[in-house]
Amino acid sequence: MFKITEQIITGAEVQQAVEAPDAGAIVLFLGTVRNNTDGRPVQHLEYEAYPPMAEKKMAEIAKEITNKWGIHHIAMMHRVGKLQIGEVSVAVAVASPHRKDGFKACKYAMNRLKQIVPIWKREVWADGEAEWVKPDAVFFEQPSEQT
Amino acid sequence: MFKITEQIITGAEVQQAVEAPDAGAIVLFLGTVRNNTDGRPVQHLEYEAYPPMAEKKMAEIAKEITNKWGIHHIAMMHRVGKLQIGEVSVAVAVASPHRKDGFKACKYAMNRLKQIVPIWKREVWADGEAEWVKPDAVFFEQPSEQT
Amino acid sequence: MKVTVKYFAVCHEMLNRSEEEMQLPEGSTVITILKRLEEEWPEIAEFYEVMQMSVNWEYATENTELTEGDEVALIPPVTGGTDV
Amino acid sequence: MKVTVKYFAVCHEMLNRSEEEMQLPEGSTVITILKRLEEEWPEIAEFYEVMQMSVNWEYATENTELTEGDEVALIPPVTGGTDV
Repeated sequence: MFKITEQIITGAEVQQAVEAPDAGAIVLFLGTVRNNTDGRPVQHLEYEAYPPMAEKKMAEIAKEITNKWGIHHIAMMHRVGKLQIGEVSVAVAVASPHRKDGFKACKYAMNRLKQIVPIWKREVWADGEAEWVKPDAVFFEQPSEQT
Repeated sequence: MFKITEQIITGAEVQQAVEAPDAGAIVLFLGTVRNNTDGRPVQHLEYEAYPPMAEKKMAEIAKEITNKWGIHHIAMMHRVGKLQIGEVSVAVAVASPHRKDGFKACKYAMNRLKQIVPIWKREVWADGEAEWVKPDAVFFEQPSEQT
Repeated sequence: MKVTVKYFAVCHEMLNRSEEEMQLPEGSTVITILKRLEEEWPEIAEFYEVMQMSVNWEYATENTELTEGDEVALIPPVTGGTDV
Repeated sequence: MKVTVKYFAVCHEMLNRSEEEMQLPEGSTVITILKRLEEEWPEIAEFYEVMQMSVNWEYATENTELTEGDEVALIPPVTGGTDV
């Protein structure tokens, strides 16, 4: 399951999407909206995506994981629209025969998602200001990883 | 939350136990009962624990994690009694400010749980035989890590 | 030929539209679109260094050739997921 | 003095009981219990190498001293969690 959604994301749904009788290890990552960024109070977040391309890129990341670790049960979801503090913005689940690979694969999926999946975050601060978030320096130093 | 339970374990309850407004990364591990062990069909599993000591050791592992990574939101649960295929035997959740530490901490918790928490597994095979599982060789080679 | 061009996030905001159709001469590449946008929004040139383009949901280069009906997008640096 | 001794998993099965009270002489240590069990179940000696003991929910050694009311347990190699 690779999905951009305006609905609330729960850990349970990504978990269910990867459950399999032959895979005894499920590793799940959930990113939630924090009440501050570097100490500055956040009112809420807004995410925008290019849905068809985002879902295509998620599926490509899953394919990379299958090639690297032989893992076949992978789910990725990302929320768009207005998100309140504490809500889940991104969820990744991986079910694998071995837990070590599961941890590696889940971490890898998150790293790649931040590199190549076309989704953008806008921070709306408690003081009313708002801005599209600029990526961290690493992004600019490694543009080749995006293509 | 550090708990030995006879009830069904869900990912949602360990997730809820660690959710915090200052921790934007939740890493969850779920171990489920597979339908086979090394190809031999499993009918069901039975887990026995020494509950007060098991919960004490889980809390000690959490303390180790706090010391290593400054992570404070940790939950560990382990089921006992008879478990059917696909049911969750163990769940670990970690909420942290940084996802890399969250992955490390969750993995560490699972490794330590298998080393020092007094819980035992009995496999009941599809052919009717049953036996208490012996730990793998690594256990015998590193007895000092248990104390 | 006619292509659709999509604008997201900061591009959407600066250009004040989320997509448009463009009529391009045969043989156009991605750079044809970039040049045209530069006339309307000169500052965009500064962003080209960090911005990417896609054609039909796949990352493209300036020299990627376009054909009738293509869906092109300006992809500002992505910041999805979580910052933790 | 009186202590409680608990048996789990394979020990529970071999000794056919999950716990018992033992009356021990003053100055007893964990090894006093192990010796007493060996009389009933000679094969247990082979397991001592891999088995651990606990006193009041904490891993102990053979030389850990016991006092009235202690809860002692034989801890076979633990196999909790998951085998994946």
